[in-house]
Amino acid sequence: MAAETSPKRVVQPEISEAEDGRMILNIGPQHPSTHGVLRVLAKVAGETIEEAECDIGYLHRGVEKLIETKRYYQGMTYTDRTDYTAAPANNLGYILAVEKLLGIENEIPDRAHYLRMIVMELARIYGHLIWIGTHALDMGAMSMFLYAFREREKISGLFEEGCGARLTTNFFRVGGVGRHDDPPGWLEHVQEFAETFTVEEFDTLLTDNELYKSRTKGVGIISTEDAISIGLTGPSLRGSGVEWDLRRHRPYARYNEIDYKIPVFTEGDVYARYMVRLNELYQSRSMIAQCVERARDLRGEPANANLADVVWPEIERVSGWQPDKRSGDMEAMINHFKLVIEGYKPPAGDAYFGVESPKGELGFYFVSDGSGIPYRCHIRSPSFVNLSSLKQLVEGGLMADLVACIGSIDIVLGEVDR
Amino acid sequence: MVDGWDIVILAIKGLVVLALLALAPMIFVLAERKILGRIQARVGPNRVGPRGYLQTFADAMKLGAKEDLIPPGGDKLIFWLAPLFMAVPAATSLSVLPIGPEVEIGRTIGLWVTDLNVGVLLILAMGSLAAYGPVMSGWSSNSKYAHFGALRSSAQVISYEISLGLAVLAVLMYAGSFSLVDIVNSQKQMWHIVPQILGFFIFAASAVAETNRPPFDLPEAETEIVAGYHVEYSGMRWAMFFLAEYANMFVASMLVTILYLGGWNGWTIPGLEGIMGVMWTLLKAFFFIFVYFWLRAVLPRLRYDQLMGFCWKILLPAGVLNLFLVAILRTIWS
Amino acid sequence: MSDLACTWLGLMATIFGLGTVLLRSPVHSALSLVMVVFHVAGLFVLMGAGFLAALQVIVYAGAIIVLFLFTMMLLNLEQHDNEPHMHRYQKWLGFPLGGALLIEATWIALAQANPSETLLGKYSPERLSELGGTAFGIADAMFTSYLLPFEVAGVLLLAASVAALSLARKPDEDIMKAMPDMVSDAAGSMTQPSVQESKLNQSPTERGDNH
Amino acid sequence: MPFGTGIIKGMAKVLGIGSREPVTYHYPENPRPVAERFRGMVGMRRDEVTDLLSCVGCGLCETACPNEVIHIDTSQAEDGTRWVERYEFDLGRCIYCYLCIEACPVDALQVTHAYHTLTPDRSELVISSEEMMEMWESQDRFLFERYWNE
Amino acid sequence: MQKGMTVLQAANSIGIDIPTLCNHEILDPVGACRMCVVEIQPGPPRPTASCTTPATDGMEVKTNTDSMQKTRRQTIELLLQHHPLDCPYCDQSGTCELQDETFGQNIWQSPFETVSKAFPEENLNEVIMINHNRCILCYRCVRVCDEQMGVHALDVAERGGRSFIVSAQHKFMDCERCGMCIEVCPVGAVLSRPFKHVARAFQTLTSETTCPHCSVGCSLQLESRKGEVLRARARPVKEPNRGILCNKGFFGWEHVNHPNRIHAPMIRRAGNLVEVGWQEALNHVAERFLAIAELDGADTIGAIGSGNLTVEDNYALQRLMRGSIGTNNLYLGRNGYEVAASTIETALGSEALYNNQDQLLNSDVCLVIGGDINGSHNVLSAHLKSATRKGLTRIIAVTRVDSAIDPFASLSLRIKPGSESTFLTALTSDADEEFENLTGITKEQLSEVQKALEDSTSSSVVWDTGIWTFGREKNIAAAACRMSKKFGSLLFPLPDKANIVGGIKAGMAPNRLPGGCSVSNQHARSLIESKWQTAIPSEPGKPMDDFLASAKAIYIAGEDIISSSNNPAAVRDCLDRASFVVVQETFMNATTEYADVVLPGSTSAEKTGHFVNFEGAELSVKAAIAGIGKAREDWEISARIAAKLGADFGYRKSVGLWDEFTELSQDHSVTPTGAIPTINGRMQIPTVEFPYHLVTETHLFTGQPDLRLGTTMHDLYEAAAEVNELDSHQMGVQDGDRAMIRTEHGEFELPVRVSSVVPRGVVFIADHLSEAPVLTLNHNGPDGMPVGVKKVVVK
Repeated sequence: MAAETSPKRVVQPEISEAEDGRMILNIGPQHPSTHGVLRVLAKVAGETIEEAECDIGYLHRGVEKLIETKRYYQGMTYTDRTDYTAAPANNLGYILAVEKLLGIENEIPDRAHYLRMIVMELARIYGHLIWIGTHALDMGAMSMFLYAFREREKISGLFEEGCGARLTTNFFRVGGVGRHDDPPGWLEHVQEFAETFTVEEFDTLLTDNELYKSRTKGVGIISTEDAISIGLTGPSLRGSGVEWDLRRHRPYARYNEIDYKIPVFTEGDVYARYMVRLNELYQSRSMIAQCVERARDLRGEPANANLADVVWPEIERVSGWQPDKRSGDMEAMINHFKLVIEGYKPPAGDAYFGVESPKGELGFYFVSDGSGIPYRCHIRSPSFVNLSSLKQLVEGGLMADLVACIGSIDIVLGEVDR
Repeated sequence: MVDGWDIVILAIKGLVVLALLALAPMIFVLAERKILGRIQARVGPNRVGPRGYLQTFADAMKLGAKEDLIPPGGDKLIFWLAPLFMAVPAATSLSVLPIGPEVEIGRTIGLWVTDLNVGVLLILAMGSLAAYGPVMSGWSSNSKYAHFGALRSSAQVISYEISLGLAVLAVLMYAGSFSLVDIVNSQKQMWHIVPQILGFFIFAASAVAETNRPPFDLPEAETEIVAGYHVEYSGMRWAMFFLAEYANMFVASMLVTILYLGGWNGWTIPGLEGIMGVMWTLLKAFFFIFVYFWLRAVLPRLRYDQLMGFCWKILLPAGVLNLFLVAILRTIWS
Repeated sequence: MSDLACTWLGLMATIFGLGTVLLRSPVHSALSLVMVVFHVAGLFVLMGAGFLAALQVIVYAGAIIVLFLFTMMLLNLEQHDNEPHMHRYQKWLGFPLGGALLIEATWIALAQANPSETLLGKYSPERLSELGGTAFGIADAMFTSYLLPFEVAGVLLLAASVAALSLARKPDEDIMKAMPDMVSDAAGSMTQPSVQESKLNQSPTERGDNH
Repeated sequence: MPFGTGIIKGMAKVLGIGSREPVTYHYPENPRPVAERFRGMVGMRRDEVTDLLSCVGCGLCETACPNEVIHIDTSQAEDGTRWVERYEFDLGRCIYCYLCIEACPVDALQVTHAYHTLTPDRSELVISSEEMMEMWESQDRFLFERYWNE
Repeated sequence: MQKGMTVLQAANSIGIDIPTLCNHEILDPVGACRMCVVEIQPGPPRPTASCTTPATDGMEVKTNTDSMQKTRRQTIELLLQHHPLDCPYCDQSGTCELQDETFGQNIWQSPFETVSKAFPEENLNEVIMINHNRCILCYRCVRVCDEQMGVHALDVAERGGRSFIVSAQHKFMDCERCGMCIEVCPVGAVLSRPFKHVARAFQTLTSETTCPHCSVGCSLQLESRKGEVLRARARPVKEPNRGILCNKGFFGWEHVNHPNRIHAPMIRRAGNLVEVGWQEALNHVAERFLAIAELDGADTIGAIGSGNLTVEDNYALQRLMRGSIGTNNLYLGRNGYEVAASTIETALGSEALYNNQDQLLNSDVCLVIGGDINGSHNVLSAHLKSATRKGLTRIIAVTRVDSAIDPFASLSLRIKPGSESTFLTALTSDADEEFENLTGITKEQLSEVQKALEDSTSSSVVWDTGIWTFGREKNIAAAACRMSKKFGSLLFPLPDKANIVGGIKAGMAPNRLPGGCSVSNQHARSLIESKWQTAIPSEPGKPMDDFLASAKAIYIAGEDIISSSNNPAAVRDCLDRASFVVVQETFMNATTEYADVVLPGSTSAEKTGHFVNFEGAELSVKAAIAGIGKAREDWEISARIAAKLGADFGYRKSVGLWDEFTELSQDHSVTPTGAIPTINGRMQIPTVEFPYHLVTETHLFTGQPDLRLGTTMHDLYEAAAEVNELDSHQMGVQDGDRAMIRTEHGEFELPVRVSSVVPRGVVFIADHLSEAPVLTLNHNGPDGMPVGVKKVVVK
């Protein structure tokens, strides 16, 4: 039969060339420096951008809706793919929100927390490195990109060693870290990385570089008030002089038990945001070292909570299964089965949990109807909020500033569109 | 008078220039990729041929085999002509560059195709013609990015032409001739860089800008306007832009060598002046080309207004100042 | 050989000259003009005036016609196709004036016993080689016998460019609106100090940054 | 600091980095060694006793998979036992989350270190249990070698 | 809290969950598993099973104390001690109640050393098997078979810890194959053989729908996966079936994904049906209809719907015909129910037609007349048995062959086929002399029935209208009406298809508009006309036979009118003569051979709509899978053709049609005239040549012809002429011999089976079997015909 023709809804950009004869330049969605498939419609007068408008949605995959069709443990695989530059940070946000929903926050063993923090801070470095690399590349300094990736590879290697995946980690499990307990030697390798990670290189190459400074200082200024009213979080907010860091101000895991500083710069320009991130690299490096020490002290303790209705049983107890002889544990088998096919069922209710991802406050909001599948999932993605400041940043600036500004707010389109 | 040998020698020289035009970019591209790779903690091309040395040949073949796209809505004739306007001036410039002293092989042969008495001017003229390629290609592509690139490029070329000219003028004052051979010969005692260090930097900066190379690569700034004026080109036509860029780089490097670094003047083994001269010239030129790569590896790009400001507010006054100083020096010393 | 070259160059210059006038696309016309300049430069070279040829290319082809092209491309002249190309009296003035020019030239050519000598003036090749090349010849002429006209011309040009700038700066001029700042940038962005530009001056001086 | 020192420092630094060994791995002749936990393509254990599939077709992997990668059809064998008629694994859809391996109650699905999915034909990415067992046995270069040498 | 509730029910009613294993909502409590233990104050200080303890006032019940939890955990741990590690391939895992309880009790590790039992799996019959290792001895299967189905095919052997479930008969369990034991089993002990290892229960999609097999309209869940219907389950517990199913509902779904389904539209070209695209087929149909309507008049066009289609399907078809083409020639196939219904309506009014099942089960006397409703409406029969068991009603079974309800009947009589109306008439008036001869029932027995009816405060008459289709449906309806007048009996004519009632209500009759109003009703017509924006003819359509004889274009949806006709040759002639025949079907059949266009319709598992059952209750049908191949829902096809004819219904989902239907259905209380037609025609007496009566009924293991193509149903019952053992001697045939079945109108060959349920003088041939074309035997309906059986000697 004839295919039903549904009326096509085309969203027209608000600005057009017809009005006053100014040229509209389509920057993106396929453009080298839009960090994905962002499309910026810029009304330009010569090189000056008079008006800019973002058009997003080119990478929309309906992650929230997908999560709403999957059991809780499956949903996490999609969070790897929102902010793919720092997947473990998303994993952690997801896991913590689900744990809050289940009401088991206090059951998580210390060691799991420290392992999570190690991975989280590695992810922060991971995310900031790709930011520094691409931002510098946008500015034309191409070597930075490769140096950043060189360091990033090492972290990829650490992720791979820890959980098996380099990019889309799916690292943690509700109740702990699942099977991804630290393998032998991993903590030592992390320690080694923390000792050899050379932030100073980036410092030398960009911080003092006159050309870089001239490109970034005084460009894309966003005032403290504007930053707060837009809802900026993370380094973008701290670059505008607000000391706000969820790790400190709404502590989770064991962040209140280690020492670190929160870098804050007041200028609110691209350079200040760069300096915040650069300093966070130093901070994360020292945090990793501290966490590794704690995790080592806790060796031998469990890394998963002892909750039969949430944590998957050890596979050895299940897979002792043989068709003829009975060596597995029936109870473990049944728990395993129920956990796989139905998943844990949080009580009806809702929970929000925000973590400090490399890009800002990454929050997961769940509504549970008591079944094994979330009734509603919402992701408060920092990139999306940060992107909404772009208009303010670039209007009145030059084309080249646009590139610097897009870079400076650190967006990942996977997270913006979700 | 002109005899048969002269024609043969001229033909050989012409062939050498043609070969240079074709080969130098290939070598430079490979060198650039290798050097950049090494600087960036990687190895660069390493697949085609031994250690990747034939990579550019493979690329050239690939480009030759690619489809030649002509964007709709553009001016086909001009789109077709634009790459020629890029490549021909570059090739012409090559023909007046002397790469070594006169040598005696049965007869006296200058290691240059032709020694024009207005050689410097010819190169400047060709350099100013380089504005046509971007303008024509950018306009005929019917693309906004290409248009941006074209405007940026021609503005940049015209502007930096002036500071370049001012710097060259100072050298000409010293050398007292437009002929490149004469200029080199005038540096037997002292390279021009010594009295004209300011002029050298002005010339070097302007040369980088003239060739649209980082950190002055605004016309083709990849992260801003994608590829600038040649964004719509493909295949061999694009290769001609590419070729012209590297040929221009070579010309600029040679020019720096000839104007400031004494050309083939340098320590030489008696009897081998010719070879040593060529070696010195190329060595100096290659060093300058290496500096090109080096800059590309490290520096962020300038912003457009900063670029123009740099030219008009710093280089131009400095050029005038340099001219003034050189004039005084010249007057005093002579 | 040189006769052949001369004929060829002259012929091509004429053809491209006609093209300049007759081609419908202004961009093509401008490019034809560039070709005319080249061929005329070639004629100069044939006459031994290499310096002049180079200057011709640098100044006309490299700067002036580029600006022509520039303006044409930016103004999108295609839309003026329907308008009459000529001024009302242009046609009626053009033919007589062109005819007068032709007659003049013919008259000069025929009136002199040795026309080439007349055309060469006082700077014959021998004289030029004596001076050390066409550059010296021109310099000699410019800074000795024609100093005053040269300086006057310089002052006039300066005045004209200042006038052009002040005209172009008029904010309510329609054409300025349609034309991006690029043109004035090309003409020299010093005329247009912007907020961003001032930062370039700051950054070098502001070396000891507060971070 | 005078103007340009930052640039010069940077240029010097870059030369310093350039003087070190490159970090490149020459893939594929000399690929990067992978960690023990590396999540490559999913393999399947061959049962030591029966020399057959060790999968019992319980469908847990199919259920746990968030991306509908696995398709299992089962039926009754003649003796009434469960018979896995078809086990298909679509590598083209796989996101390597390894939930299937965690879900397998009989350890039939196995970690392999194979990660080359080089093929000109998408349908070749749908691999059967036979190929999965082959992959588990050979551990690497499964789809890759087929096309690399051509 | 109602009186008589147990503690468990009381707790559940106020939302307190007490875990149970052996308890099931459709079964009586037994207290076998001890999962539901609670502490009761005042009372003995021990855990008490809440499922068997009646709730009383002042009871203080603690359900979740530590000691109770511990008891439950231990119960499960003990159950799991012997449980095999079968979860990976047990068909029940995912829906297993033992798993649920274990998981719910948060048991982490087994405290005992585990010991496996190693009984082999045992096949009880063709469809049911049992795995004793997994059994937790809750006796649900035994109880459901006994209590609900009244079959008692399962029992418990041995005692205590060694007890296990066995077939009550022999090793082979020859039961009704209703599958309820599979359904209620909490673990994977009693298993369905067709479903075994086919799919995992947790991967299937379920949809709640209504069974299409008979007019009870059982509510059930269909489980499907990857577009394939895998099995049915009797949940949730709902009217009208109250959580039980018969074998048709449970196993009769294999027709949905049968490979012989029609997958694409076809047009006959040069004598062959050629697959075409939908647009082409629909355009062709619309063009041809238009052309014929113009040439021969709309009166020569008509449509035949089916009781297998939903209300929406029939409604859409009649709207297409009435609205877009302008004809009232609409029929619902061979429709005995319609005759019976209009007889009752005229005599007693329309309220008398639809009575609630509850009224039937609670009436003092329930007279089951004629056909074996255990075969045709098994769930209703099970409910009757269950009600008898509880003492709610008394069954008087007056059937032609032995029936499974006989053991539950207080009086069970065998009646000669065709004499049912005589018997019923005799109940209300005096019996004449021929009575005993005709019916085979003595006058004493008759007066016993009369007495029982007279003594009762309420009584019901149940009969199956499918078995008297050709002419006698009016007689029995008239006789039943008289009974109703005399004894106040409620009448339960049971239609022979799931949605006959709905089909008539949808307006699929030549003289009725949607809702049941007469076509000549001006008010109803104008209402419909204003809704449809078109005029509809005011004249009723022709009778079906007249129409067929003069038809130029026929649209047949879901009905094999040749096989279901009493005169197939005549119908064949008619179809041959008609210039354009559209058949909308799911399977190729005799009628499709005459089709010019075949359109792939869908089965009830693929569509959404409503059925109306014998009670007049509207039951929703929901699609479990998308249409097979290019098959579309039948209403959609009609709607598309209407759109091609220029009148778009404007609905994308069937719910729009349903709303329109309910909006247009007018109350049409027919004033009863009280006129009961007289009974005419008598049963035919056997002769020497044809000495037996032929009985053709719906057997338990047969169903609607196109719904029984699946292998399971087909294998259960092989076509045969069932005869009494004594008769077989007389005929000179033995079990398994092939015999020629003859009447004066026709004959065919069939194997003979000696059966204990068939009384003397009767040859039983199940209806709806393609191997046994019983309809060819008589123009006026084969039922009760004198028939001869002669052994075929194989040469």
